[in-house]
Amino acid sequence: MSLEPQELDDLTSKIGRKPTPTELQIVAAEWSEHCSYKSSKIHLKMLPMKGPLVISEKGYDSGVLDVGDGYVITAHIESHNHPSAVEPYGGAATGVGGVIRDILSTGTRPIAILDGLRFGDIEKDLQARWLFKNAVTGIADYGNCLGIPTIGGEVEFDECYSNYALVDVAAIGFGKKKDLIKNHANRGDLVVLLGGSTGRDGIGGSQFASDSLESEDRSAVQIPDPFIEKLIIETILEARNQNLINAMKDLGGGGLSCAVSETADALSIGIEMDVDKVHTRESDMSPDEIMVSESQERMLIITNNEKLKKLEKICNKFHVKCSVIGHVTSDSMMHVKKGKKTCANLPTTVVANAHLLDRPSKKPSYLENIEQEKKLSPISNYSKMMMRLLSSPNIASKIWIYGQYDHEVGIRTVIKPGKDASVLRLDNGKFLAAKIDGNPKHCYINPREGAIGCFEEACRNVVCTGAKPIGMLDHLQFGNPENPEIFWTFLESLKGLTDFAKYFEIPCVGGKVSLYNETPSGPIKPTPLIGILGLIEKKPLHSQKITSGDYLVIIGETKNELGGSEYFEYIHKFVGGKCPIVNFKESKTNMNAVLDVIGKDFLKAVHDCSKGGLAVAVSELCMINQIGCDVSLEKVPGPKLDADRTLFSESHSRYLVVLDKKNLKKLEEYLRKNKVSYNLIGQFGGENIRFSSGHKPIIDLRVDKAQKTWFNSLKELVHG
Amino acid sequence: MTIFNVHVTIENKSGISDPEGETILNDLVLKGTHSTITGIKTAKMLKFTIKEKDKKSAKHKIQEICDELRIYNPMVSKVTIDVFDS
Amino acid sequence: MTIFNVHVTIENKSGISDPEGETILNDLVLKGTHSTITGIKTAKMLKFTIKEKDKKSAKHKIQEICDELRIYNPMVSKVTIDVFDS
Amino acid sequence: MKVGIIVFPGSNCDRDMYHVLTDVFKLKAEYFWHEKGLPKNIDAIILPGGFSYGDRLRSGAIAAHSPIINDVRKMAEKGIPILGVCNGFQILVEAGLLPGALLKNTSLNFMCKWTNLIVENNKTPFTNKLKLHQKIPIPIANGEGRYYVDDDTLKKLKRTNQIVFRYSEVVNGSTDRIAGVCNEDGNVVGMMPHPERATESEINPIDNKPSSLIFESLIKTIGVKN
Ligand SMILES: Nc1ncnc2c1ncn2[C@@H]1O[C@H](COP(=O)(O)OP(=O)(O)O)[C@@H](O)[C@H]1O
Ligand SMILES: [Mg+2]
Repeated sequence: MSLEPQELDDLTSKIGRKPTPTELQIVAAEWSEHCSYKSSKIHLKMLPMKGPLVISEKGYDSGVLDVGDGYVITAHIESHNHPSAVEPYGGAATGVGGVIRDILSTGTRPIAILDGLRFGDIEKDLQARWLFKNAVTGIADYGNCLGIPTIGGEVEFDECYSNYALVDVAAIGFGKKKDLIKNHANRGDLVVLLGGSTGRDGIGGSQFASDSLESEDRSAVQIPDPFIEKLIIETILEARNQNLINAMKDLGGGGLSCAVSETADALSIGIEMDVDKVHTRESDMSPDEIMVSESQERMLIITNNEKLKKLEKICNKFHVKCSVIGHVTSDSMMHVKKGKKTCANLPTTVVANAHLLDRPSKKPSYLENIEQEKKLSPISNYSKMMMRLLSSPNIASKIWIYGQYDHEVGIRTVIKPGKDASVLRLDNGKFLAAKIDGNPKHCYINPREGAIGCFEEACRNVVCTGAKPIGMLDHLQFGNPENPEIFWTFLESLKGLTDFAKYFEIPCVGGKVSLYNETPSGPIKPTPLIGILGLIEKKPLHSQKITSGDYLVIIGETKNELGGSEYFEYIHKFVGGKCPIVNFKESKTNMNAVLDVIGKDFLKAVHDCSKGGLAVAVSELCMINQIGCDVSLEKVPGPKLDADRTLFSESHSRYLVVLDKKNLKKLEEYLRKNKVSYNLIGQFGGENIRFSSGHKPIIDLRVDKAQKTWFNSLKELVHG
Repeated sequence: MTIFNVHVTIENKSGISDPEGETILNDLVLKGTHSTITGIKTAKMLKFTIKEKDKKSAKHKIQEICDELRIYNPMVSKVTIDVFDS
Repeated sequence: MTIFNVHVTIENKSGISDPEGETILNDLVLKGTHSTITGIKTAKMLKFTIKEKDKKSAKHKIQEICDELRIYNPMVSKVTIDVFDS
Repeated sequence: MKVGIIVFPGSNCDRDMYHVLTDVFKLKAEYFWHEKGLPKNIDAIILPGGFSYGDRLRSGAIAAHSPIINDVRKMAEKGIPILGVCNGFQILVEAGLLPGALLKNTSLNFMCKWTNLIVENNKTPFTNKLKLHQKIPIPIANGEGRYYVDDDTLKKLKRTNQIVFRYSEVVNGSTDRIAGVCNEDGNVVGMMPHPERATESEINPIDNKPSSLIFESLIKTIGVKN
């Protein structure tokens, strides 16, 4: 690990002397992109972070939202991309562990996990398949063992991730507002390191995450230990109940270096610590190694002499090791000793605040002609093509994934994965919906509109359950920020998200930036990922079984927006065209309309149109309910389009609504009055999914055959 | 062609922790009265039956399969391949 | 007292299916690339480090632990114990 | 009447079970940490699901050596109703309180899904309000849930009416589709599926009645008076 030459100069001038080797290691860890956000920090400020429900407290690693009646939820998102790309099982598993500790550090119990996954083309690429399979097992083994349900997520395969992997994990916590840890510390308080022992594994991890992936020689492998993590969770929550924790921080990237310096800086205190007091796995570790080791499953706690005994008692009960490694001072210095000898003594503000960069940006040249469409080769048999689309890894059912995750433990999961968002019940009688979404294919073609689209999609998904979006998490994943063209795509995405968040008054409650995501053949496509939390005051919309005769109504307009669609990319192998653009006003009108109508309690099901467009969304309703449907494409609202465009355009702000015939009047009355664009486009019944255009049949599929293909193809692909 | 038994042992590289071994040692073995045990490491074994012309080519073949099927990840684990007459 | 390494191999008794071994085998056989492989069985290994006066008592001690602490489930598995000088 | 819920390091369905016993069925319940002993005045014992000791070695294998298991054994001999769910079942099997073994699912994966049980023995303290061959929709969530017994034991289990639940379809490769068994006396029952995840209509999208009867059977057995 090392600092850039100008950073070394900067450090030297700030402390007025040559740094010691240990100091260099500490600062290099903390000033890495991963820990310091040096490329992104000045820009992230544009995101709206406040709102009537947001509770902000110094030193929190997760966002906190007040959900009423004295309860809060907490949320955070993290990624573990570089480690997962070389060791998918351990990388993904420790990714879960890391974000769970963020939730824990506010003093709330983690109650749900969501995962966002990206790999290369698993149809052709064995390496991608291996990464996918093992990352899913890693998440399953870790989350299942903790007894925290993984309630949903998303996954996408794209050649831009060949030989690479993005593994994002979001977590949600729940607790009483009065139990939140109010981070504070006084001189003389004790600094305690609790959890697994510190070893050589994961040394240099955060630096690793800030480099491009090239060399094979990585010591950054981390071995997951979900059993210790589970014990830590119970230990901490019991300690919280007994009010034994003054301040707390999880150890993540940068290990002790970051945890100690950031805690001290946030609380405006100093910390003096002794590396000899740290419980280590190997006896001969150097101070530098101890300070930057990223061994998992560790927490830093500030407590005091009185409380220590009780804390130790709890640790003993759970067989969790804890060591007093230092104490709080008032000099705002981070003083690291080995026995009597000083190894590092640095002002915490210097360590915790890297020099922030304002990197140059420039519109990428590839975008010049990206919207131009090529001539598509004609499709001779749409039904056959549709079957192929249903079996494509990006469209096929994700049951092979969420079926391996215990999504019910905790018995809160009222709406389970498999549809749009999942929903949890809360102790105050309300419900929380959550979903994460991304779409690098759209974001590649238009980084700004693509990012907004991910945001809207995640909102749509929670809205389909009857939830109002109350908070957003963003995870911004891009290539090398030193490349101005890449940095431009980062800024564009960020600006788009900011605009949408402000317009809809959805505060950003947490986020993460992951840069330097480069594969051997270049940067990944821009991959922002958006998580949305939605609150339901009364009750969620539980889909009812669709029966013969039920009506299908679409809300929202279908436009000529096929750029980055599955239809273009998977069927026509064409990357380009116009990416779907969210019209904010229309988006809001439709969202509010759907929420209002759900509240009236006469809908049977609501599903949004996303990947694969109208054709896939309708088919999903049919396949899940094992019933056919007749859809007339000419009735679909929007500009007049060719049948294939109406079928597969991925325009946003569209919802499919299913209802009993007798309720149509009520629905229409409401929608007309509120000037919502909608139409009755089909009726359920029979055994075939049929799309026709002016009585000309376009697609005709047997539901059972479609269902079998859609349901099993991912599993068959993975198991060969 | 002769039949050989090939044992492939997969274990974490040294320096990489083995939480399962530690739990078995601390929470099971040392809780009893078995203090002469000082360490436990877990490993996974695959026992192949293979028809090859000699031991060398059997071993070679198995190594190839382990790499190709990614039976282990060289980042974390090492393998030992032992060939026996059947 | 001497330090010994004792390897305990736990595997299914014959007659009890081993889906994992079968899956790996099918991956190979179905793909038709490695037809010289005729069987794969998986096993789990625990490598004990033990201080005992000689090999015999090391083996004896480990056998005792395996039985008493049910390191293996005799209903489905069998163990093989091999002692090595460390 | 008090139900003891035994908590091992890594148990993770203990709180769910507590909620269902107390909030849904209005029973008194108390947690017991595995290193402690059990008091005499316990009327029933439940070993909840989870990953005791991280499922290391084999699921349930290490927890089966916990000190509290000695007390559980004594209670079992006294005829006190004991239910092991999922990991609790695995522990009871490893402790020798129930016959058989639980092996890795044939899919080799963890499986979380809803399935149907068929009641095969409605004479146990946990099934006496169910009808013979009644169907119960219920979720499973396990990686090592494949119940195994050899042919002789299977014959014996059938003869002594120790098979309590079967899956209605092949789920994970269990011998004879067995999902739950009891000891010879019938007071110790183990099952892989999670009844506590299926008793509330909010959570159970299908039909909440049948699995509630598992708890109502217990109430019938031990009485409700507090
Ligand atoms: N990686 C994953 N982990 C868990 N659940 C997933 C994952 N990917 C998809 N799912 C689940 O599958 C369902 C469909 O997901 P997705 O196709 O992303 O839906 P949508 O198009 O509505 O965003 C959702 O319930 C989602 O939570
Ligand atoms: Mg959706």
